[in-house]
Amino acid sequence: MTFLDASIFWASSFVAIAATLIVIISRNPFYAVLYLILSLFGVSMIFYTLGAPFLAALEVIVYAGAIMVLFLFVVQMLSPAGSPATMPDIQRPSLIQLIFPALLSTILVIVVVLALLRSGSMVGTEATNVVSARELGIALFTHHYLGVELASLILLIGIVGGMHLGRAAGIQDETEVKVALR
Amino acid sequence: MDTMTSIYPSLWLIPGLPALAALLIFIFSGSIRPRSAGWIATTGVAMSFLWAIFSFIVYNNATSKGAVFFHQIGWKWLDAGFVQANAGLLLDRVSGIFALVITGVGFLIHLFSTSYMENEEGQRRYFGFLSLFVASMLILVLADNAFFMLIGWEGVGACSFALIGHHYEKRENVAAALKAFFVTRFGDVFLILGVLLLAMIGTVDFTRLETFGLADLNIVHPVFNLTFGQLLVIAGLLLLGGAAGKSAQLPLQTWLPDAMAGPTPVSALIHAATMVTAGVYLIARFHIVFALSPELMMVVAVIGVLTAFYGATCAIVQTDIKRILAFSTISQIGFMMLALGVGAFSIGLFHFFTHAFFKALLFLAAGSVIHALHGEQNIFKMGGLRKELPGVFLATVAGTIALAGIPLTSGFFSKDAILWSALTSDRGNILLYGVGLTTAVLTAIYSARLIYVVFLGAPRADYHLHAPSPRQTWPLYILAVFALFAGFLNVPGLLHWEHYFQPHFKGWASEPSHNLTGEIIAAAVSAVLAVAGWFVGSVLFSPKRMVEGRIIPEPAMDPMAIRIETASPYRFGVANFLYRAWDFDHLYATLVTRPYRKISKVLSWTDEYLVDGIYEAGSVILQLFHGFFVTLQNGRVGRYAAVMLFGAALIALLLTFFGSGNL
Amino acid sequence: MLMLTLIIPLAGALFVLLAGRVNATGARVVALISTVLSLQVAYLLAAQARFAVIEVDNLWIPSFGVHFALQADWIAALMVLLTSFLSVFAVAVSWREITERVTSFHVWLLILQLGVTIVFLARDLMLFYLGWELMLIPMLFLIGSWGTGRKEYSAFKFVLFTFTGSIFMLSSMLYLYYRHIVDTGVASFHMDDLLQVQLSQGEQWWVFLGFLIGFGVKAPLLPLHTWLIDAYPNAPTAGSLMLSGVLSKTGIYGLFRIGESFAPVGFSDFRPLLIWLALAGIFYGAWIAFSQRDIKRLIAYASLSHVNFILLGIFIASDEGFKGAILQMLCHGISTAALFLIAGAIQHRISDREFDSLGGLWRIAPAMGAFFLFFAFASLGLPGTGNFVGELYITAAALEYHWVIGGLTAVAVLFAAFYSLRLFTAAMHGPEPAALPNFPDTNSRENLLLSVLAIMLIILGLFPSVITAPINTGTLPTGIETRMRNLSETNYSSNHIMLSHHSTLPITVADAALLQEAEQ
Amino acid sequence: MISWLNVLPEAILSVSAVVLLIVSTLAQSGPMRDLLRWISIFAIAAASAALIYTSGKFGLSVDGWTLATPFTTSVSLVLLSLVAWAVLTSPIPDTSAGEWFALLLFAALGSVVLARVGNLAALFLGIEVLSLTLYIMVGFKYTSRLSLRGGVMYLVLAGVGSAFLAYGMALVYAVYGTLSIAELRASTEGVTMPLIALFGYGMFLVGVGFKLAAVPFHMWAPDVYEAAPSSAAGLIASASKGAAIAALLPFSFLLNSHFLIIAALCAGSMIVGNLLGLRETRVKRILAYSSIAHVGYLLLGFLTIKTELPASLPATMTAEGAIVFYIFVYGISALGAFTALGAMRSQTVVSLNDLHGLGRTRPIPAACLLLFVISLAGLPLSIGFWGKLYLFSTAFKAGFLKLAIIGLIGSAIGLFYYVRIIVHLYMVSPEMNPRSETEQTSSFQNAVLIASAAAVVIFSIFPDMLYFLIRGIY
Amino acid sequence: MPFAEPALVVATILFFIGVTGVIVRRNLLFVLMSMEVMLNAAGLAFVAGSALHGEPDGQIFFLFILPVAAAEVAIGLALAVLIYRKFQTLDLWSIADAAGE
Repeated sequence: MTFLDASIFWASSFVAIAATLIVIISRNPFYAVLYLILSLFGVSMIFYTLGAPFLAALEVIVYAGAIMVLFLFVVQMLSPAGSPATMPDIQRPSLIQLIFPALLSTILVIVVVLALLRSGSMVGTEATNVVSARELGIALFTHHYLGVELASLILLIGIVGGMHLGRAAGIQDETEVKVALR
Repeated sequence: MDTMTSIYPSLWLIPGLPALAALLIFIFSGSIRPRSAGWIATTGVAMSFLWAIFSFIVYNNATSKGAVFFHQIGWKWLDAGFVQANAGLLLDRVSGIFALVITGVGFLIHLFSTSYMENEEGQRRYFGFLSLFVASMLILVLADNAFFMLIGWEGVGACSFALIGHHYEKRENVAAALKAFFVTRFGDVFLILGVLLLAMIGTVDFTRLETFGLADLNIVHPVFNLTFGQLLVIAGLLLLGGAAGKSAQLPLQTWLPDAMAGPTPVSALIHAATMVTAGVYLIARFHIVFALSPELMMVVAVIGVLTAFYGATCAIVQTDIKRILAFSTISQIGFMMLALGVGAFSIGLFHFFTHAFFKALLFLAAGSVIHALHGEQNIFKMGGLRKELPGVFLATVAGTIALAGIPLTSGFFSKDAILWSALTSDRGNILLYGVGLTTAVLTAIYSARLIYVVFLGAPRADYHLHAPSPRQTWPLYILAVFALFAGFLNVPGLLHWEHYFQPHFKGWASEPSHNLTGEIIAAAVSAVLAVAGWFVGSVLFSPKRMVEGRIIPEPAMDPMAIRIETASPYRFGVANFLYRAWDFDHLYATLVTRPYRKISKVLSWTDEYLVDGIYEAGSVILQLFHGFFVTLQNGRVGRYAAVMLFGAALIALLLTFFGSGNL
Repeated sequence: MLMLTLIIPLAGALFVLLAGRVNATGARVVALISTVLSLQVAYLLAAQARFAVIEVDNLWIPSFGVHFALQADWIAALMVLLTSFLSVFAVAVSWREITERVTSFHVWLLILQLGVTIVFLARDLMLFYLGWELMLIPMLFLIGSWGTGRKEYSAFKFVLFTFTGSIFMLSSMLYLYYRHIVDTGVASFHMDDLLQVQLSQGEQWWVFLGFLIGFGVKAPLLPLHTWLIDAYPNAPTAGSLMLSGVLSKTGIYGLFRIGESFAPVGFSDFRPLLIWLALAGIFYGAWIAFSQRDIKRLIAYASLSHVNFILLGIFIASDEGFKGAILQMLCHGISTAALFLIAGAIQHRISDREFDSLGGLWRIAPAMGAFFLFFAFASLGLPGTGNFVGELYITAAALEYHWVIGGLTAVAVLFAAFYSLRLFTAAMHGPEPAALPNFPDTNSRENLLLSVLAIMLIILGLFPSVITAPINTGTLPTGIETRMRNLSETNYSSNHIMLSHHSTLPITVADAALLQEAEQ
Repeated sequence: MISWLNVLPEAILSVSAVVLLIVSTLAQSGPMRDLLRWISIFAIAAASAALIYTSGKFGLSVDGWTLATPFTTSVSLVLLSLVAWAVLTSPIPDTSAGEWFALLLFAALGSVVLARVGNLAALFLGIEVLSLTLYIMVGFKYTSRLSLRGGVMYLVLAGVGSAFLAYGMALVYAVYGTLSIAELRASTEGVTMPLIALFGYGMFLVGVGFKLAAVPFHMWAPDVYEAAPSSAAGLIASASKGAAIAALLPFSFLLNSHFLIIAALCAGSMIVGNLLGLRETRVKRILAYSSIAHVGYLLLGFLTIKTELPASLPATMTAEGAIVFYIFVYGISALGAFTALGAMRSQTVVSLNDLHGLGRTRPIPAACLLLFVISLAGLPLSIGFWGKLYLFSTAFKAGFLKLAIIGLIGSAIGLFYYVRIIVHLYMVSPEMNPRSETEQTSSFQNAVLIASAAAVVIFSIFPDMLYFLIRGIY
Repeated sequence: MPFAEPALVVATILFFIGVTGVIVRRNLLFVLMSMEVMLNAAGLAFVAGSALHGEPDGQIFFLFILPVAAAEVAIGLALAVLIYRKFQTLDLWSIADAAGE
């Protein structure tokens, strides 16, 4: 445990939390996506400090690189006249709306913190090893291949869904389309 | 056990024949002519009469061989716990006399009705119920136990209801029918309780009633915690309640005057000769129960004499011919009760016997008059009918003098005997005698009033007379003969009525004194008073006075305009009070009828809104909850997620505070 | 025989469905044949059950301990007889009244009959409950589809009340089941098994309360009766007839066959309260009936009053009380059925049943008037009809139980007279209505039906022992059994104290004749 | 490679889904489209055969991902049969038929994975397979605004639910360091759970509760059910719910630590679910509320799992048995009700008034709906009665009297809205119906409806037969 | 690793920020983003758990969360596009209040 490690951890944690907070209160979807990407970077750094460098990479590549880009596309697509800041119906959540969920969330967070404090160290000796990509790969394809299979199917389902719903996206006049499904 | 009885006439035929007639009429009412109904009914009753005579003769022959009664058990009827009863018939002296009168008078009235009802509507219904009534009445008197008797007892009530309401198009007739049924039914509640009580502590089998006399009155009953003697008094009072209801005794007499709404022959048969004397029969039947306690007997006597007085006072001021007779009936049954109450059971029955004839006669005669006058019942609209209806007039005179107790008529013999017993029997006293005698005088007065106002003097209205047919007059003559001469049945040495009943009532009857001189003096007193009463009546209501319009008591309005529902037709308060029959109706309306209606309405409301309201309120509460939960469902994702978060927080808090402990 | 009582309605329902494809009359005829057949079977069953208890017992659902156990003792057989008897009438009265969806009407009717029959015969609690719930849906349809007035509301109310009640009943049953498993480790719903369960007093209270609510709703016991006031009047005639004639009996039957059997202590602890409740019900129903202005509502309240009479008998359940109650169950079934039949006939003719639009009908409908009068009298307990005997027995039992209760019971009889005759006079007496539509008298079918009912009542009134004599205490709850024996015995013994039966009696004519012959 | 055989059912289902997608490109229209239905049925049948073949032979397989005990096999079979039923009765959409049937097969796959779950990851992935499938199915009718709205609502909320699930699992994993349910069970035995694990399981229950639509995680149900096509709604109510409760079954050790929570969910569902339906006027929403209530009954059964029963009782009387039975009974009734409703009214919003007189104009689907509703209400002569009775008697056997009575009272309240459906269906004349036109159903669909309605009645007379069919076919 | 437990707390905070976002945001895009945050936070918690025990299962679980998140977003965004087309808005409140059909 070095100071560097600690400072990286705490700094990235702060970044992640702060960026996420901004995401949920921001008005501009464009900025929100960017802040979310920032938050994901923060989480990625935490992964790194937790000894999961492979996941840290994946986080950036898949989350930030793929999913968030998808978001950006859609934001772009749906923004009138290409300017997302002017989307009329996006409002910042008011304080009154925030109070109830924030209160409950705070309670829950406090419960978790208390629980962690009370239980002390959960594991006698904390492991210090870094799980490498190789280890991960071996575990994945020896013990968890069914999971891989299912995960791939989930993506397939996503594709099927996208395909079906996307079919409608290209059609302007819906009265021509008869989706006779009861 | 009764294989032997088959050699004796079957008693079942006596009620069976009229019942059969009624059944035929009802079943074929759609296909027979109205007139045939009358003949079927009359034939049924006539045959029943003949069979009753035959049975009675056979029975009397058997009594000479030592038998006490004639008992035929049909089948085991009731069988549960202490409620044990056969369906069986019993012919003895009491039921024999009753059966004879019922069938005999019944036959005459049926005959009369065939003419009286000739052009009326609903003849089949009329005769059906009339026959059914006779059958029920016969079961009432012939039943061998009190439970079976109840069939007849209620049966006659039901027929009475149907017949009073025969002309149901008028609401007041219906009201009268209902009143009659309800009041008697009120009495029946007591009767049923009394019978049940007796059955519980002893027996209500008429052949075994004597065993009451053998019981120890001081034993304490385990269920009621009262002594046997006390229980008997209670049972007797309950029976008396039933008897008072049926026999229109105080305080349940109010229904009888109203019951005159029925056709007149019905009044003659049911409300004069037979049904209303059922109470007399009941007490005579249960004489042992009554005789076992002097207090009970005194109650019977007092009620009887008071009712007699009450009826006579009311009769004096009535203007409706049938109401006069109705009050007279109340009064006369009061005399019978007086006789029973002083222990002169056989005399009571004797008065029933004579009364049946002369009162039936009077009613039928009144019916003839009403029939002839096309339904007019106000006596002040009559007058001078002697010339128009001579036969009816003569018959009525015979009836009224018997009613008034003019010497040597049947009424004289029976009433005098009652008064004598009231004076001299162990249970009698001078007070009873005095009131009885006063009543006798009043009786003579209103009897005379009836004759003078209705038949003598000049006609007071235009008549379009409708001459009675022979079928109407002959029954009158036959009854008149009995009314005049039936009294000789109780002349010592000739056919001694009291002696005949001696084996039945045995020592339970209280013998009046047999002091011959005293008897003669008393007879003379009553004879003189009866004649005097008649004289007073003839003076007060002489045709001359009537012509001058000086009617006593003095009316406050045109006498011809007096109607039944008129509240105060006279100048004098007392007269009005009497006219309104001592205001009993008003009293009961205030005390019973109106509150009952009110309670019923209030409860109805309560049920609809309060009791059901509880459930409705429950459903409203559920709906409120429903409303609360549904308002949460507004279709907004944020709200739904918030509820989820709330649930999660709840789970977290529960876990934090309760840990893994099970509650 | 037992199975036939169930198979015939079921098969009948199927055949009605088939026949309904042809035409409506076909459905009616098949339904009639089916009910008449089941009446015949029920008669044969009763004839056998009179002498011996008939039983069928098969394990039905082993995983659950449910037995297909039927038992017909005399009382059960009587109730089945009443059910099938009234079912015939239900079909017959609907002959002209029901013109829409005739097939389904009769199918529901037969299913209803099936359910009721199961209830009366079941010797297994779950089978009983099954039959109990089986009555719900048919009745829902009968009222809701073919009823009048606020029919859907009434149907709803009926179903919800009954079902809610039966929830409590089911809780009690399941509790018994649970206790039986705890005690013996064997799962069974068979009543004979569950009767072995020994419950503490507290448990019995709760169990009995559950049963009481379940059965009390159906009977109905005060204050669970409010559904009745809507359901009876608004049901079609056949529905009212089955509701009042049969379904209310299932509640009463369950109360003593199940409620008392399984929680005798609970029953006896609640008994004084229940007796007062029943008495209150008698008065309550009778008093309210008096001020009703709707024929069927009046009959409904009257029925409430009468049913509480029966309940009183059941609660007291001495020899007289129990016999009276059984007898009254039959007679009330018949007389109320007849009254509903007449009310239905009137309603069918003038589409109205308010007093205001009635009156003076006797003249134009003499036969109907005569029957109406007879059944009004029967309903007030006129001697000669079975109702009298039933009420007399119950009054006797009440008197024996306590003189106050006996006195009040006797007074209640009076109020029956008030509303019964008011009902009759309001409809039949009075001036003829000025503008009356065509009002035909009862036709020959109705005459036949009413005559049969009247004759039945008279037979029951004159020969009540036909019903009461074979009542065999062997199959009844022990509580009733002992009470029937004990109270009767105290009575007879008290009788012996008071009077000696063998004292010198007057001799009868027959005796005299014998004596004379002996002398000669 | 014995352990490979163990995933044969899953493999068959996924491979056939892919095959179906390929075939569908060739069979876009015409009679070939019926082929898709039969391929699906064939796939499900083959998967069932594989399930039966593998049942109990290999024990834990694939490192604890699936658990092929006889019990899980029977649960899987029940769920597969429900999906098969949906496949049989589902109308074939004009476009995207291949996708539709592929999605149904994916739903079957998810159900089987959940029924045989042996591992937290399998649980998560199974639920996700099922959920993603259902999002698409709910939003399948993309021309309908309501459908899209429901789809997106389900997507968001189910995402939140899955996140809760994953988060809870993560906390549990953080405590115990294992994903295997068996190991988790072993590690809780006789040990007090640390609060963080309690909390983790609590969040896990939130996720499962969401899938079950247990109160207070039920909010989505009415909107989604209403938006979804009938078959999809039926699947959400039956297979998805059944799979979720089946996935919960291995976690019976939670009854030691989370009894109160589960009991609260159970009682809340039974009461609130029934209360919600009380005055609802839209039929599909009524069925949704009813499904909430039924989750309560199922949870009541779940609560009793740990109870020791006397050894002399037949093995069939276990709580697990009651639950499986009920999954089938409720599933078939709910599916049937939705399908019968869809057969009469195809529009998205069906109000009670739209049902007026259908009992007369469409007697066959109406009668089927009647029977299914009776079964849902738990009235006799329907298997619903026995299902409910199994559950409640189990609760009584376990001594949970209060909960059982709450449930019974709840079902009494619930009767109100079931009866309302019946009343509107049968007791109002057709003239009162605001819509005169009705749908036409294929005779095939009718036949399936009639057959299953008949099964509802026939099995109610022989409930044990059904029970042994479910539990003892292999 | 020493940061495992703090990382759990961070994951928790992120998770509940995500929940709050889902609750308070009215725009579908933001709601979807919040959902991503939640899933991501769950993944973080798994990785923290994995670090705590030094074994790969948790990380593998994160690998499973990834495609799930991707698939959800894919379908979610597809729906978003359709909804925008239908309702001319992504405001979930307006969508909820809009008349059906």
